[in-house]
Amino acid sequence: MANFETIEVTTDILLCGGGMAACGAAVEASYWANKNGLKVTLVDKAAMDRSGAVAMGLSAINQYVDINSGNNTCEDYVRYVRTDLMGVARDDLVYDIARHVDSSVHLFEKWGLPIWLDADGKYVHEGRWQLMINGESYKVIVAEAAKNALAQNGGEYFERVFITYPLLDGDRIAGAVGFSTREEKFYVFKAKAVLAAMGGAVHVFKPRSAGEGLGRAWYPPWNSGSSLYFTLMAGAEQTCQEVRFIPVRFKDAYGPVGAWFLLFKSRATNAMGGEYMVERKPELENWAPYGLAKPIPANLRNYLGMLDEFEGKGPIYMRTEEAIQKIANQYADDPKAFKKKMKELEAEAWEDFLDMTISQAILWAGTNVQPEEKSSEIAAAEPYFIGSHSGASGAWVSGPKDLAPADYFWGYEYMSTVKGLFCAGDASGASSHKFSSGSHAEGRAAGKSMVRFVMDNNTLPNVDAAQVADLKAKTLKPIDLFTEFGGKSSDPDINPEFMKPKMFMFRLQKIMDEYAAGVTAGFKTNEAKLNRALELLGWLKEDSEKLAAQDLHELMRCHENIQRMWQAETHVRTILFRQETRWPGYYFRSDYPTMNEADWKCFVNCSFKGGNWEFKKVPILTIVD
Amino acid sequence: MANFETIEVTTDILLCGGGMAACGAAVEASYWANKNGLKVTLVDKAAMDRSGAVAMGLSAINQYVDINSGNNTCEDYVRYVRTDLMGVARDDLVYDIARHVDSSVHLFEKWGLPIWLDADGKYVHEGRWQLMINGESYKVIVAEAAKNALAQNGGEYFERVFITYPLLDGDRIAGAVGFSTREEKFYVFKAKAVLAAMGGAVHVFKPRSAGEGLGRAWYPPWNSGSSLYFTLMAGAEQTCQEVRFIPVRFKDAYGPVGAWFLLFKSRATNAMGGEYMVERKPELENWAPYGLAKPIPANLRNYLGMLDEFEGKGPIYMRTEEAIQKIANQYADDPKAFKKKMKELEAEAWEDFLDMTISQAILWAGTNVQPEEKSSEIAAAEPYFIGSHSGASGAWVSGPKDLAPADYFWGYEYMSTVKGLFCAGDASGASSHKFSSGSHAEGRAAGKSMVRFVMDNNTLPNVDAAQVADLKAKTLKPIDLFTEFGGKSSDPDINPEFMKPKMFMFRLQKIMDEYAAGVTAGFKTNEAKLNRALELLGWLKEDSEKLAAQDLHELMRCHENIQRMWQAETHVRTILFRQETRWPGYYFRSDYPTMNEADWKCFVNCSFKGGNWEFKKVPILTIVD
Amino acid sequence: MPSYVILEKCDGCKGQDKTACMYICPNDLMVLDKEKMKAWNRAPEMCWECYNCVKICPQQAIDVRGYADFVPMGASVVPLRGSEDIMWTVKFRSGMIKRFKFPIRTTPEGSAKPDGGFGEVTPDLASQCLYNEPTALKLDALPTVKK
Amino acid sequence: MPSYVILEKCDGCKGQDKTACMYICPNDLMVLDKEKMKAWNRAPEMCWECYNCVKICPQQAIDVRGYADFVPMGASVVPLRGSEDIMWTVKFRSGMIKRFKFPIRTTPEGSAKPDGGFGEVTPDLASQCLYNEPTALKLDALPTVKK
Ligand SMILES: Cc1cc2c(cc1C)N(S(=O)(=O)O)[C@@H]1C(=O)NC(=O)N=C1N2C[C@H](O)[C@H](O)[C@H](O)COP(=O)(O)OP(=O)(O)OC[C@H]1O[C@@H](n2cnc3c(N)ncnc32)[C@H](O)[C@@H]1O
Ligand SMILES: Cc1cc2c(cc1C)N(S(=O)(=O)O)[C@@H]1C(=O)NC(=O)N=C1N2C[C@H](O)[C@H](O)[C@H](O)COP(=O)(O)OP(=O)(O)OC[C@H]1O[C@@H](n2cnc3c(N)ncnc32)[C@H](O)[C@@H]1O
Ligand SMILES: Nc1ncnc2c1ncn2[C@@H]1O[C@H](COP(=O)(O)O)[C@@H](O)[C@H]1O
Ligand SMILES: Nc1ncnc2c1ncn2[C@@H]1O[C@H](COP(=O)(O)O)[C@@H](O)[C@H]1O
Ligand SMILES: Nc1ncnc2c1ncn2[C@@H]1O[C@H](COP(=O)(O)O)[C@@H](O)[C@H]1O
Ligand code: SF4
Ligand code: SF4
Ligand code: SF4
Ligand code: SF4
Ligand code: NA
Repeated sequence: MANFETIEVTTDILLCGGGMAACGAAVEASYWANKNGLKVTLVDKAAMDRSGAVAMGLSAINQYVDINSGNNTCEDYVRYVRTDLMGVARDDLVYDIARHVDSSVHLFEKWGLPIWLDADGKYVHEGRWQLMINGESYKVIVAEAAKNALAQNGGEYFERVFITYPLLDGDRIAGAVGFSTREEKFYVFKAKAVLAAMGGAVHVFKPRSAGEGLGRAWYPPWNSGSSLYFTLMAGAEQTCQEVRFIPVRFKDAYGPVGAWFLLFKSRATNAMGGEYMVERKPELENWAPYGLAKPIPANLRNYLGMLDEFEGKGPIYMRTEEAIQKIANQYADDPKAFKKKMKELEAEAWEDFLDMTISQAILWAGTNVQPEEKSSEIAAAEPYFIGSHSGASGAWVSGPKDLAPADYFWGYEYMSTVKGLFCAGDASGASSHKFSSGSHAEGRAAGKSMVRFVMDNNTLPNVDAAQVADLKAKTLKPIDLFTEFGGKSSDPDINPEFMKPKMFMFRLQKIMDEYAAGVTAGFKTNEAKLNRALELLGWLKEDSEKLAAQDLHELMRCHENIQRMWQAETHVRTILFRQETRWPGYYFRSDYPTMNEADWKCFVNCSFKGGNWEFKKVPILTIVD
Repeated sequence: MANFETIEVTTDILLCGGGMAACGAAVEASYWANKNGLKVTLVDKAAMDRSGAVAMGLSAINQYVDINSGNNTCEDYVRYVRTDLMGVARDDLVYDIARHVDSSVHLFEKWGLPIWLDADGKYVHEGRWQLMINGESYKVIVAEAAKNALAQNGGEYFERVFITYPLLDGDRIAGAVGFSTREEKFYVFKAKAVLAAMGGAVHVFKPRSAGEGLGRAWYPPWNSGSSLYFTLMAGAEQTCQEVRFIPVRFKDAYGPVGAWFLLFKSRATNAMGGEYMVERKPELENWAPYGLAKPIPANLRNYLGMLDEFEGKGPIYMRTEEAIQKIANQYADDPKAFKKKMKELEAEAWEDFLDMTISQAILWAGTNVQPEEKSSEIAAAEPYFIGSHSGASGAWVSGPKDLAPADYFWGYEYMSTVKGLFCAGDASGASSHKFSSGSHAEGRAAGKSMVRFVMDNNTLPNVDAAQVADLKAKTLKPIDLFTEFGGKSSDPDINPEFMKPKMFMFRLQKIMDEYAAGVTAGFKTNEAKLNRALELLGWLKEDSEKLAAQDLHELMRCHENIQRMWQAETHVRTILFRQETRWPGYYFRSDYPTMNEADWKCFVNCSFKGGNWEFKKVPILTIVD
Repeated sequence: MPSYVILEKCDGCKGQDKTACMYICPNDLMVLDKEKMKAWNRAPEMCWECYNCVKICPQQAIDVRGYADFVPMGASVVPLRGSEDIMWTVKFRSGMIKRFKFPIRTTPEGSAKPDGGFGEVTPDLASQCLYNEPTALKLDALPTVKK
Repeated sequence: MPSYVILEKCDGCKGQDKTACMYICPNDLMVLDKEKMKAWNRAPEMCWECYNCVKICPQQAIDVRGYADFVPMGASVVPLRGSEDIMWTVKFRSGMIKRFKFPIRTTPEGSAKPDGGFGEVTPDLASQCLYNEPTALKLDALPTVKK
């Protein structure tokens, strides 16, 4: 076996991930840890300054409830989210995040994040729940506060350490293992409580660009389903693993549309000039009551546009020129004010991309597009797993004591069904629309809850040396395989004895694309296709034992793709179990093309234990009407 | 400029390409050249033994009219082809090839090709027009006869010389230029008559596999549209450039289906067990009279299956197990005979792939498929340009004196609208279903016609030195660009000053896939999409000036992709011009979803001259009723 | 596409163990070629064009050439990131140039106080309030529902 | 996938200028690394798995590993091509082995006579018959239509 030094780190609280949720957890947990003599340790595969989904920056904060203004309540937010998810959401979790999110936003502002202010010094709203920001350094700022909090605690953070497997002590979490992508070191983290906050998953489905543009998925290529894999392997129950997210975005470079639809109030029209949101309105009645709500759920907005695409009425254009002219025309009488407004709108339009999707700015420049003059195409992306956004996949976690129905409460909010294993952000399920700010808030709440758990369970779990040795061997196996067989073939990537991670990923993506309702399949699937996907994934899983790595970077790629594969299988099994089409626009079960409130208005939960999958329906219990 | 030696070769007859058609031409032209003191020269980008579409071998001869048996006439074949192409075909050309094809097949047999014989020593027919062969060495044998013929003539053949541009003397062809992919040599071929027989085009559209499986298109990755590019640049009129071919094949590895459908009489059924050819029969009435003919045109067979796919009823299975059992069951009473028949059928099934699509055999083995036990999926491939098969794209050529309507005759059969430039195989249009044997026969007929032309025009055209210098510079420019700028960037493939051919190809394929009715677009397009395609292709064409090559191999890749790009533009402009859906199953114009016999039962011809495209409708004149 | 290193400008971060670009790339793509003392992007097809390497490079030695498979050539988008602002220079394919300047933060680097200055408000581990709530919420009390 | 060279077996065609695999590949993929004296496939993703390099290699040093993006591992399909027959050994993922043998040609290599032995039948350049027709057609006359 490859000769990697083993580094043991013992801590009280282990935060896996360094994104929005983990940074929130670091801030809150460090405070309570200080008070209680505990140590907090954070592990990130990248550099916290620029890790996770917010690495590039963001141009909006998508969850701000603004309770203080009196305009909105947590109840309003719960109703919004539940409807947006076609009735399937955890009121208690959504409510809890909603009641904490405003303080995260206020913290961001204090830490230095420029939030747009209007003439009265009030936040500029993009939409009812969204705030405009100058967010280039959003993640830098949030990470800075987290690092400062850890420093105050005397805690540690490890960057460039990739978490591979959970450590367990019976039914309790005991830590995590991983390896450094910089030095030949294997890490063993022993802890009393562990937070999984390693984001969602991308590149499970085949992206729309196949060449060097492969990396230009909407969701960043570096989040590979670590949260799902880690919690699933620990035995944690999962929920809503069928609820992928398909964002409609500016075509090819995936620039955000929120500012255009909400702030600039742009229309989207098809090749014939028709407006699918108007022309196809009657279709929404088939999805009542959700289809009749305002705002129309994200998947149904997608769906109406897809119907145009299926009929060959695409492209669909974001009418940027029309929207900008309409706003500027309010100043039509004053040429100077008009010109100034136009300049302002132009800068806002470009900033929206430059803050978070610079590629889209390059694409505009490369095709000589000035948004005030020319429309741009929008299109549905491939599916992603991002439970913090408009998807819902993640672990099934306890709600807070004061909010959760009894069946949703087992002692510590955000704790999964595994003792001591907490989840936040994309890692926890059925609490969509938390976005960057809500994920941070949820992380904070989980951080406090973890300390509460540790104070009640203040013993270091037992870690079996054989378990560690086994996980070390599993972690390093790809290096060993390459060392053993690499010299046989003229090509380091082509060898009958092993598979390299890149081609493994292509194989996975093709299976999902074609059989599990990806782009090429028009987002459609059925029982026969799903069963074929499982057959193909079964072979892929066997072949994953033959993943090989030439260096530390490739070793990471191997493990990332194992995680993606499990995310894929979990997803396929869940959409197979749910015999219904509930989220048209995200996916269609052609064999069950309609919504079935009688049988399927429920969560689908699953777990993988002792080599067996278990699926069940779980009732939806509401706390807000 | 790169310092390539210029090699001048003067000949009477120049054959560009070394595939089925060129090999036929070599055999026939050499004979007449010998008699008349002329020299024949053949140029192939690869090794003739294994070049072109037949490089791997074939398991069937798809055109054998079998006139001698009295069962079929040339008239029968004309009716079959014309109907299969939804009424759009050149009777005179199809007839001419049909009357020569049997002699090509008889030659193949004499040369050593094993054609299956039945107990009576008669050819085994796969279908009415198709013969079963042991075709592993088909191309080796055909090339051997061609080389022997050239040797008898004292002619030459050049392998590993890639033809880039035609040489012209006013409105007459004067030769061709190209370069060696083995040595730094630029070739100038001067000739009195030139045959373009450089095959069809693949990788114009995005293939279904994006990783290393990219090369596994149905059509071989080495035919890049050289015929279209060469003849278009020479000013030759093109026809049927909208008539792409989409083969339905065994999924992923593209194994042939002909033997299964015709010889084994297999059914194809969908995920629900339904048979689209039966269930969707009424749809065929919308495409009468063609839809009501037997056999049902290839595009309509595709179409019915696609309707299942669009509705989410896929996968579609070739019921191999059922078909084999059905045949073997005729021997059910005799266990020994049954076993023998099963073994025989098994070997036939595997040979069908091993002779021509070995990948499909690997896929069967890799998924533990034994065809006598388990069905395999079939699926529509991406579009290709192969006028010799069930597509029809190619140059507009003169018919033979005794068959051609006056408007289709200008002196020499298979001569394009450019004096002295002949075309055969995939290079000539509107004469589909010639396949390997018919392409060879057409090459032979063209070979004779060329000698006739040279005897009537026995002067060496004038070749302007400036034209040659300019073409040399254009040919070598990619090398120069890399030499000048390659050192600036850390990555030989990423540089703001140039584009490498591989990414250029991805860009082209994405445009075609999404806007010109490729796989992702469900084979649908409309005017807005086609115009967007033209806008994007326009920029691509400008950027083609910046293609860069690191070595001779990449230089070839650069030129291949320039050719693909022009094939793409020609196709897009032609489907834009034809405001109709005539070949559903090949492509759909969503804005003109029906067939329009009144306005569009005609050829669409085009040419590119002096920087301008010209499009016109050309009447279909029949010679057989 | 993806980022590439302008060989002339890169000094390998003067041979430090950890170059700035290697330090920052969220996808672990940037590597230092120690023989040439130049950095390079080892897997451009996994690059998100997040520009973090571009923004951090002290030599401005990294540029991005828009993904070849859908961006026509000739455009460039170049940032210059200071401690308060970022300035973008956008060059169109047509040659047209636009410049934009946006604020990036309102406080000095490093100064973020974990409690945001709201202080320790609810030092009770059992409470549903987080430690600087409800003050940080700008509310008097944490909302809840009557069950 | 695509073809790869088994390093142990390849002898670089003994350093000849033109190796067998380079000579035959229709897509110009095989290249000889002259330092290592081993051949390699320079662009596996452009390989058609046509097996021509495999069949021609005198050392049986080339194998094909089914395209990774859709073929599960473990299978192999290995040809042995003689002058009259080809023998295929198909190994399934399951380990099962099947062998098939098929004829490839009925005549000695090199012997193909251009006229197929039908002779010079119609030596008239103006005729629509090709030079060995109508005999080679096994007909008395070339078919035509009455216009
Ligand atoms: C991808 C994306 C996301 C958004 C947006 C655009 C785009 C293009 N937009 S809009 O355009 O849609 O509008 C947003 C916007 O403007 N406003 C907003 O509030 N949120 C948006 N999001 C959503 C938020 O970004 C998202 O909700 C939160 O970031 C979720 O937070 P969290 O759950 O913590 O995930 P993370 O990605 O931030 O962090 C993950 C961390 O895990 C690390 N990691 C992962 N695997 C690991 C492993 N194996 N070992 C160790 N570490 C390991 C990562 O490095 C990272 O630190
Ligand atoms: C791709 C393919 C094709 C077929 C099939 C399966 C598959 C997978 N099947 S079934 O499964 O569908 O059934 C067939 C079958 O079983 N039976 C049959 O008769 N025909 C089949 N075809 C059709 C025939 O192959 C086809 O009709 C003929 O080959 C056409 O002949 P021709 O037009 O000569 O093309 P070519 O590909 O053979 O030769 C092209 C030559 O040009 C060279 N070349 C190309 N560019 C050049 C350049 N720039 N410079 C110099 N040389 C340059 C090539 O090297 C080659 O020599
Ligand atoms: N057309 C719309 N109607 C309502 N909400 C929208 C619309 N488009 C975007 N949003 C919301 O705006 C935010 C940002 O949008 P996006 O850029 O699509 O992620 C998210 O909260 C979306 O749910
Ligand atoms: N179902 C079918 N009906 C009629 N002809 C077919 C059918 N399938 C294949 N063919 C013909 O059989 C030959 C080989 O088929 P393919 O393998 O599809 O190229 C071609 O001539 C096809 O047109
Ligand atoms: N400094 C570098 N810059 C760009 N590409 C490189 C560099 N070093 C290696 N590569 C590429 O990375 C691949 C593997 O290289 P190596 O690790 O040197 O075998 C090859 O395709 C090289 O072209
Ligand atoms: S940060 Fe800049 S100077 Fe430093 S190694 Fe990277 S590219 Fe070179
Ligand atoms: S642009 Fe971003 S993803 Fe690409 S190399 Fe630079 S830091 Fe890495
Ligand atoms: S033909 Fe075989 S032995 Fe010769 S160079 Fe190629 S792989 Fe090596
Ligand atoms: S299998 Fe065919 S295409 Fe692939 S390298 Fe060998 S000869 Fe070339
Ligand atoms: Na912004």
